[in-house]
Amino acid sequence: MSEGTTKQFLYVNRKAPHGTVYALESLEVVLIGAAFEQDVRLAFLDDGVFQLMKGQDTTGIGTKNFAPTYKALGDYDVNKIYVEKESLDERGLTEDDLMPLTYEDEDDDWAEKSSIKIVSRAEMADLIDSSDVMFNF
Amino acid sequence: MSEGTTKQFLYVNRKAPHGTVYALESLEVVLIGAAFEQDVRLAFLDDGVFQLMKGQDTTGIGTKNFAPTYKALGDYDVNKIYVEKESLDERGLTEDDLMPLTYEDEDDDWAEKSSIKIVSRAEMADLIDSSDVMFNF
Amino acid sequence: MKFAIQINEGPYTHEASDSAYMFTKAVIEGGHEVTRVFFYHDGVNNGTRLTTPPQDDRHVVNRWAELAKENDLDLVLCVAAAQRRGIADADESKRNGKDADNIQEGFRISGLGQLIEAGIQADRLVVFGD
Amino acid sequence: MKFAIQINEGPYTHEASDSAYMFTKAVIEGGHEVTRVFFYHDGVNNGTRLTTPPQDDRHVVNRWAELAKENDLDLVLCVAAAQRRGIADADESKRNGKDADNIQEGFRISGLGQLIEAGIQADRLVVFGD
Amino acid sequence: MAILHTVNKSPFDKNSLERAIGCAKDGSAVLLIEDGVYGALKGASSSSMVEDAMKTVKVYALSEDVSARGVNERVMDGIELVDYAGFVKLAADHSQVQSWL
Amino acid sequence: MAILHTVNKSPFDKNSLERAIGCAKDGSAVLLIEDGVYGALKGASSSSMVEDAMKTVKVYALSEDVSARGVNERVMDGIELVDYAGFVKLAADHSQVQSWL
Repeated sequence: MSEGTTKQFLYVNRKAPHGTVYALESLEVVLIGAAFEQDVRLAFLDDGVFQLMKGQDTTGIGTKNFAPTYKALGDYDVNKIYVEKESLDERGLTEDDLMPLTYEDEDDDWAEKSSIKIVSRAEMADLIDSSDVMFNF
Repeated sequence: MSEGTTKQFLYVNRKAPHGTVYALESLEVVLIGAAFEQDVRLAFLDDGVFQLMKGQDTTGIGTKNFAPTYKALGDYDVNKIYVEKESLDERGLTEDDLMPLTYEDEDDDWAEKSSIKIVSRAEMADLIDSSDVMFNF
Repeated sequence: MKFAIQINEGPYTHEASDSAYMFTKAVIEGGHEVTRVFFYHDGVNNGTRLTTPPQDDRHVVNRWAELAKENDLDLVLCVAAAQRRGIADADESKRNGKDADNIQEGFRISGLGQLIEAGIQADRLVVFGD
Repeated sequence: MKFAIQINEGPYTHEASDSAYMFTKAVIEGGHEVTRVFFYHDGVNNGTRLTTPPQDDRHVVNRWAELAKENDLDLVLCVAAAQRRGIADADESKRNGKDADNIQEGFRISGLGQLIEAGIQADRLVVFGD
Repeated sequence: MAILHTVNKSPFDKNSLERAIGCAKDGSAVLLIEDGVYGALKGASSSSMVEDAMKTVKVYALSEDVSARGVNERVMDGIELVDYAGFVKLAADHSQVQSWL
Repeated sequence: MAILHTVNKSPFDKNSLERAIGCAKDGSAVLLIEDGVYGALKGASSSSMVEDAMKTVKVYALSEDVSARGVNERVMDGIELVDYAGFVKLAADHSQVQSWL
């Protein structure tokens, strides 16, 4: 593939936040990567779905609370966020437990739309299969 | 507990060898610890049972093969080695798959005896419960 | 009561060093004694003075050093682990023919015997790691 | 074919750096190109020249540096990860007011953009870690 | 005095919680810390295992880690939240601490 | 071209192998490396999951890691051993490499 073309990027987020640094680092790469104008998709599966939980408050553990940053992803044109349903189910969670992540659709008179799409494990497999580069976190 | 007394040491080995350094480090601590004249017991459970597999050969991965060192434990008076049966079963292993580890019993005319005792999960729980210090690897 | 603390992971990747720090502080505030903090495996990476975390983040290394200074803690880096991971004091650096050292003041490098001794002397050995 | 390699773990604790080294060597021997080796998270700890492993053990850091020299590899340490973990070159050390640096010759420090660029330019990005 | 078992791994990722429970004798305690606090979730695939354990073992979760992860409202009934001072007290009140890393 | 999935964790310790298999579409490949090679064991609690997967997915194990762990004799039929050169070839012959860390 030549350098001028656009690649399908997939950020694969499988780790819980706070216990390890990977969730924070993934956000960092996504934000920096937004400048590279690739086709960016974010996948949250396994314990990665916990990254999007509402109401995270890291005051007690003394680390930076990066959860609000997810809400800024829409402003960076990162609005294809796939969350695996089986992973939510296993953890007793539903989409209502996750932070609402939205973007303004320029093709639809800047209507505010949800960036989150709940997908099945089979769709997650398709997503991985159709990506050019996977960044694993 | 005053410093003069003897403590029940338990080395809890739960990690597979080679993928991480913990198995090697545990051996190191056991050998150094032998000089401290405490009552030493080694527990192998979960993937820790793989540490005692026969026929390990690390030539291909370029690391030191420390498996033969387990056979020297008897010479350091480390001869209480407990391997959890449920962990072996889950992995399709039996005691025959493990290196024979032996010691010479000074109370029995230096007869060569096996250091390995296969124990149940319940006995493993008792072992942990009756220890004064657990070193976790 | 006497507590010994063992830390198996370096700063920032795992929560282990943060948890150990907060636990150690709570032990002291609870009126107990911390006989030793032993940094083992990747844990030795807590003892380098070359870290520069972002301004808005905690400084894991300095935080340990300050807690040690205020409470006269014994922060020990395992020597074998430190050698493999490039943590050296002036002596180690000289002995191994290196042109620099990187240990943070407040930490010292010593052998695994210090961990075993800690296990014997302390009433509780609490391990933090991955 | 162009390969980029990412390494998330430091030397000696996890097999990741060993596996990555052997894979990188095999890529080169297979007639392919290694466009970049990116050391991320604890992986930056592969780039310190202060390590002194036991005589009978492999020298993970030197092995990378030699492979890079022989094959003109681009070994990049993530700057943000390096700052948090105390890996510094002369420039970084000076900028952050440190009195020493510890980077091994053959490695360079740069930003996360280098990882993204590697992902774009390479045909395969292969990650080794915990 | 019985043992205090600490678990710092998510039960959906690793087997540490299952192992800690398997080795926790009647009357001992399990403290969930770091990513281990996800083991406190109700309505999850791990919940029935933890509920069963709670018949013979006391289960705690570290409040600082629970809050960090935003799961306060989802902690199952019967699990007691403790802060770091409580963690120290638990460690002191039990015979020894076994960390299931 | 399908994906090459690599797994470096023991299936008795973590869920990586299960996840890799769950996301491995028909015709793709799974390569077991490092502690992941324990997933190649026959007669283990993980064996039936791997056997099932092998109906639609090709499974490989890295010979250097298999030998290091002394499990050569216990690798189940149908799993092909490859060396590092083979690993590179698999990576080149598939569309991309997904590492289930």
